[in-house]
Amino acid sequence: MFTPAPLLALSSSTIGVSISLGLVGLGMVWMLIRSLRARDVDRRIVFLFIFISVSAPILFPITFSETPTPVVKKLFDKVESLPADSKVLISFDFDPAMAPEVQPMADAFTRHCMAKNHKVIFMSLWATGQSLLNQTMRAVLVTEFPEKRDGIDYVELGYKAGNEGVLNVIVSNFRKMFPTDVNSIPLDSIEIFDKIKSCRDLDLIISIGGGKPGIKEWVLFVGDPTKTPIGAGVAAVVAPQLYPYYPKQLLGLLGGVKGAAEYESELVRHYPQFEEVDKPGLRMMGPQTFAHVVILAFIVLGNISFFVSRRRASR
Amino acid sequence: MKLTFLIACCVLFLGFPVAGFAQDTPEEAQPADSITTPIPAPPGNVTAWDTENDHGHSVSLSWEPSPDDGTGLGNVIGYIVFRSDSPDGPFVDRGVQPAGASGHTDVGSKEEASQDYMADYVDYYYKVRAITADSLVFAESVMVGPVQSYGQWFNTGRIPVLVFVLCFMAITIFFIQKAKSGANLFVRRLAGIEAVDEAIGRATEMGKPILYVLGLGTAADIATIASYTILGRVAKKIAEYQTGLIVPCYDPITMTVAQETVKTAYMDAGRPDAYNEDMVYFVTQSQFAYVAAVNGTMLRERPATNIYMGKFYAESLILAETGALAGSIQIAGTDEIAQIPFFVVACDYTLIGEELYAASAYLGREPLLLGSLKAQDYAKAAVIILAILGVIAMNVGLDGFKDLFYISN
Amino acid sequence: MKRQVALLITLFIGTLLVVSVFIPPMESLKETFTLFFDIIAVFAFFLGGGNLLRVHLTKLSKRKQDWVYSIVTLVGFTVVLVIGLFKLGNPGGIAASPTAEGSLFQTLFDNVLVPLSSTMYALLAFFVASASYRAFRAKNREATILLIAAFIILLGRTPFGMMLTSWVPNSLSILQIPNLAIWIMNSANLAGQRAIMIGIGLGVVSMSIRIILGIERTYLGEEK
Amino acid sequence: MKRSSIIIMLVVLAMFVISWLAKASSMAGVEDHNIWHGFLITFSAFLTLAILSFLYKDNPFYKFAEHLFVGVSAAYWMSMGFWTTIVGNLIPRISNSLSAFFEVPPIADEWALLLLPDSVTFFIPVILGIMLLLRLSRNMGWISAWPLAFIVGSTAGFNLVRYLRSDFIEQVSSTFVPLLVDWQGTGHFFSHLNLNASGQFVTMAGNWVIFLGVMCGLIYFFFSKEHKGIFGFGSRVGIWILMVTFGASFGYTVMGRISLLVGRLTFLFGDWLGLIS
Repeated sequence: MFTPAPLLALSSSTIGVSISLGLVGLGMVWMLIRSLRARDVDRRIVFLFIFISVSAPILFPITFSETPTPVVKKLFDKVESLPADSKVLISFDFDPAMAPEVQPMADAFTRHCMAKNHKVIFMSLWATGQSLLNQTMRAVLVTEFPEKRDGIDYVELGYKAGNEGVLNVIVSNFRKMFPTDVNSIPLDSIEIFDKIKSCRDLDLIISIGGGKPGIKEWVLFVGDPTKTPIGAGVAAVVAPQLYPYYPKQLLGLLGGVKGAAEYESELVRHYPQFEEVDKPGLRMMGPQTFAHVVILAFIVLGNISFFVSRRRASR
Repeated sequence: MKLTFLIACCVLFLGFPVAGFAQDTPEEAQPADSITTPIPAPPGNVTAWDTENDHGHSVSLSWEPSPDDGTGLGNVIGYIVFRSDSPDGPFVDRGVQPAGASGHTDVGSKEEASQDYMADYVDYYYKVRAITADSLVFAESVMVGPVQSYGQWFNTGRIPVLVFVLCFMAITIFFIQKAKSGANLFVRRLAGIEAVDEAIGRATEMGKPILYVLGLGTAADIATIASYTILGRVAKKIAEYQTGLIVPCYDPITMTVAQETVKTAYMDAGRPDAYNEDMVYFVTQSQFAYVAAVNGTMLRERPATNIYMGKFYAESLILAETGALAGSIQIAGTDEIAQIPFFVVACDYTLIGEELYAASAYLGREPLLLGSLKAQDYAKAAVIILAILGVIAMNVGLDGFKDLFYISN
Repeated sequence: MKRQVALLITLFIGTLLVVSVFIPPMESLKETFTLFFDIIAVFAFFLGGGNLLRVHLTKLSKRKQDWVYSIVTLVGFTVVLVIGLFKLGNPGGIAASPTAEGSLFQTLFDNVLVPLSSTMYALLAFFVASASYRAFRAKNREATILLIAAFIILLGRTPFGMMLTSWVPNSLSILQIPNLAIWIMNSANLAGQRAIMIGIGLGVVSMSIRIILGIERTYLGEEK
Repeated sequence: MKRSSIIIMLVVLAMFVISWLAKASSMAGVEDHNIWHGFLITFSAFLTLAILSFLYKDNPFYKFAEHLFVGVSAAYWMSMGFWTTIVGNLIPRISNSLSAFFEVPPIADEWALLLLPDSVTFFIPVILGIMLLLRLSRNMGWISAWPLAFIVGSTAGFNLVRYLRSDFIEQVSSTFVPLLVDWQGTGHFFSHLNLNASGQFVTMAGNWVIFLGVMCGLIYFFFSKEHKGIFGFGSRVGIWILMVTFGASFGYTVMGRISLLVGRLTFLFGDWLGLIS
C-alpha cells in the first residue's frame, strides 16, 4: 500500500520496463523448460504473467504510433466531410465495465464533432451509460469547449429504459420517447430539435457500445429503416460480429482500443490543437502489445508441452 | 486638374486599404471576396410528391443539384427547403440538406396541437433554395405545387418481407401438419445433446450436483425459451438419477418459468417429493453481480457438470474458465454469436447458434417442433439456391435480381 | 382456462405487431406497445427485488451455509433502495435526474458498482490468457484451424505482426500479417458470421411463428 | 473461525485504515471533503482487490464483495427503472396530479391504441405489471402467465419481421457478390495484392471465400440430413470456416479484455496509490 512513489519516480521508465520485461522473459524461459518436460504450469502463474506484463507499461508508459485502417478512416472522413451544423447523434450504449475500452472513442468523437461545429445530441440506451455520458461531457465539452452552449451546440437526452424499444420509438418520433431532455426542458423549446422530428432528420448516428442493446440494434431498428448513416465504436469483442453490416448497413467501425488509438492519431493529424489532450486509446496500446505477446507465447508454450507429452505417449 | 486630384485621392483612399489587405494577407482572400459572392445557379427541376408507404403528414422532394454545387462556382454549401400553404407565401423553412443532396423528406407532426403540424389532403407549395457561405447570397428554384400529403394503408416498400413471412409460415405449417400426420422426420444427432446425457450420468456417479445456467436472456428471448425445453429434459433425467440440481437465475420472470419447468419435470419423473423450491432461485438482474455469484457457487458446490444454455454476453468466458478451474465438465449453447468462440474454446461441447434451437426441438421430440425444424432446413436450402442464382445474376450483370430483395424504408 | 387466455393474448399481440409493420397507420401502435413493454419490465425489477429478499431472508432464518453474507446483501439492498427511491442526498431535489452529479445515488454507483462490475469484467483479461494456454492446442484438424486463425489475428493486432513481415514488398502487402488479419476478418470470418446469422435468423423467425400460433408453450412453464 | 484468518482480517482492516488516512491527508486542502473522498477511493480499491483475489482462490473478501454486489445492483436497477420509466414515461401520461408531484411535464393524450386516449390505455401495462407481482403470492401466482404471454407475444411479434429482414433477407442479398472480374490481363489482375488499394485478385478471392463459406456454413447447419458424401464434405468445410471465424473473433477480442484490466490497474496505481500522474 505504501509502495514508495519517489523511488519509482527516480528510476527511469526504461529501467523499469527492462526489469519487468526481464522478469517476464526469465519466467518464459522457465516455462519453456517445464513445457519441454511436458509439464503444464498452474494457471495462477499465467495470471501473474498477465498482471506483470500489463502493469509494467502502465507504470512506465510506452506508446506506439498508429495508422488508421480503412474501416476507421471511413468513419473519420465522414465526420470530417459533413458541413458545419450537421446533426450528429452520439449514443453511449455501454457500462462502466466496458468504459475503459470504448470511452476513449466517445471522447474522440465528441472532440471531433465539436471541432467541426456539428450539433451533437447525446443519449444512452444503458441505465449506467448516463453517468459515463456525464463524465465525457465534463471531461471534453465543459473543459475543452467552454464556448459551446447546452441546447444550441449540444443537447443531452440522457437515458430511457426500454433497450431497443427506445429506438423503435425515436426512429419515427423523438418527442414521444423523450418528451424532455435530461434537465426536463421540453424538446420543442430546444433549438437543435427545431428541425429534428425523428432519426430520419439526423445526418449521422454514432453508437458506442459493446453489448445489447448496441450497434446491432441501431442498425436493425434505425439504420435499415431510415437509411441514416450509422457509425460505431465498439468493444473489440463485438467488432467481428459487425463486419457483416459493413459497409452496406454500417458506415465505419472502431474496434477496441486499437480502433480508438487509430482515430485519436488521425484526429491529432488533422487538429494539432489536440496534441496535448489525454489520448487513452494510444496510451493503452503499450500494455495491449505486451499482453498480446505474452499470450502468444503462452499459446506456443501450451502447444510445445502438448506435443512433447503426445510424443512421450506414443513412445 | 482638380478633378484628377480628387479622383487620385479617392483611388488612394479606396485603393490602399484593399491593396494593403491583399498584400499582408494574400491567402485570406476568402473573406474579402465573399463580400461579393457570385450568385449560384438554382437547383433544377424540383419535384414534390406524397411520401410513399407512410402514415401521411409528409411530402418528399427531389431536385437536380445546382450546377455550382461542387462544380462550376462551387460555392453552394447546402439547400434549404421552404413550404407554404398558398402559392404566394409566406414560405417556412422545412429543413436543410448538405451540398450534393438531391432530395429531402418534409415530415410534419401528426398532432394538430403542435406548431409543426402538417395536414393531409391540403395543398402545399415548395421552393428549394441553394445557399452559400454568405447568408445574403442564394438562389431559389421555381415553386412547385400544389402537392398533397396523405397516408397509405399498405407499405408496399416492405412487400419482400411480407412475401418471406407468408412463405415461411406456409412451409412451417405444412411440415407441422405432415409431422402431426405421423410422418417420421429425420433429425441428425447433435453431439452436444448426447454429451448432456453422459454428463448427467457422470454427475450421478460422482454424487455431485449439476449446475444449469439459463443465461442472461429475458423470459421472451428465443434462446431462453429453447433453454427451457433442455432444462426440462435435464431436470427429468436428474429426477430419475436423484442427482442435485442448481439453477441460479438472472431474470425474475425466467426464474418463475424455470421453477414451473423443473417442477413439472420432477412430476413427470414420478418424484415430486424430490423437488424443492431452492433448486431454482433468483440471484440479481445485473450481469456481473450475477456472474460473481455463480462463480462463487461453482467453487463452493463444485458441480460435476455445468450446462450453459441461453443468451450469454461477456460473462461467457468468466463462467466457462471458472468452471474449468472447478474441474467440471461443461456443455454450452448460445445464439449470441460474439460469445460462441469462448464457449467453443473453453467448454467440452458447444451448441453453435441455431443448434441450440434445434436441440430443444430434438429433445422435445415433438412433431410440432420437428416440423418447424424441417421448415427451417428447407428455408436454408432455398437460401443456398437463391444465393447461387444471385451470384450468377450478379456475374452476368442482371442486377435487377438483387433489387427483388431491396426493402425501401 | 388460464392457459387459453395466455395463448390468446400471445396470438393477438403477436399478430397485431406483425401486421402493424405493413400498415402505416398502425406504426404508432408499435411505439405504444414498446412503452407498455418497458413499464412491465420495471414491475419485473420489483418482482426480482421481492425474490431477492425471499431468498436471502430464508437463507438467514435457516442459518444456511454462508448465511452471514446474506446480511451484507440485505443491508446493501435496502440502503441503496431507500437512497434511490427517495433521491436522498440529491442536490437537485425530486426533479433532478436520479444520477445527477454529486447525488448520493451517483456516488454509490461510482464507488461501489463501478469498481465491482468493471473488476469482474477485467477478470476476463486473465481468463482469456488461461484459456488460450489451456485450450489452444492442435489436438485435431478443427482445433488447429482455430489455433492458427487466432494466432494470426493476435499477431496482426501487435506492431510485431508488421515487423515480422515488413520485408514483404508492398505489391504483395496482402501477405503482411496485419493485412492478412484484416482480410481474414472480412472474408472467412464474415462468411462464418453470416452463415450463423442466417441460421439464427431463421430459427428466431420460426420460433416466433410457433409462439404466435401457440405451438410453442414451454414459456408458460410446462414441458409440452 | 481459524486464528490465522482472524489475523488476516485484522491486517487487511489495518491496511484499509492506513490507506484511508494516507489518502485523506494527501487530499487535505485539495478536496473539501477529503476524509469522505479518501474513504470512497480506498473502499473502491478494496472492492477491486477483493474481486481480483478470486483469481487466487475463493475467500471471505470475495464472498463479501460478491454479496454486496448482488444486493446493491438489484436495488440500483429497481430505482433506475422507477425513475426513468414509471416517473419518466408512465405517470406523465396517466395522471396530471402525480406528474405535478414528481415535477415532470405531463404528456398530451394521443389516440394511439384502440382509439382510446393514452391516459386510459396506459393502465393496461400497470395491470399486467401487478399481475406479474402476484407471482410472489402462493395462490394467485398462476395469473402471472398473462403478462408473461404479453411479453413473449410482443417480443415474438417484433422479432419475427425484424430478424427476417435484417438477419435474413439483408444478409442473403449481400451474399450476392461478383465472383468473376472483367479480365484485363494477368498483370492487372495480380496488380497490387494489397487491401487498401483493393486489387482485383484479393477482392475476388475474398468474394469466393464469402460465397463458398456461407454455402458450406449453411450446409453444416442442416439438421434433416446425415452428413455423408459430398454433403458431408460441404459440412466439414463449413465447420472449418466456423472455426476460422471463432479463432478470429477470439484473437480479436483479447485486445478488449486487456484494456479492461488496464482500466482497473490504472485506477489502482493512479487514483489510489498515486504512482502515475
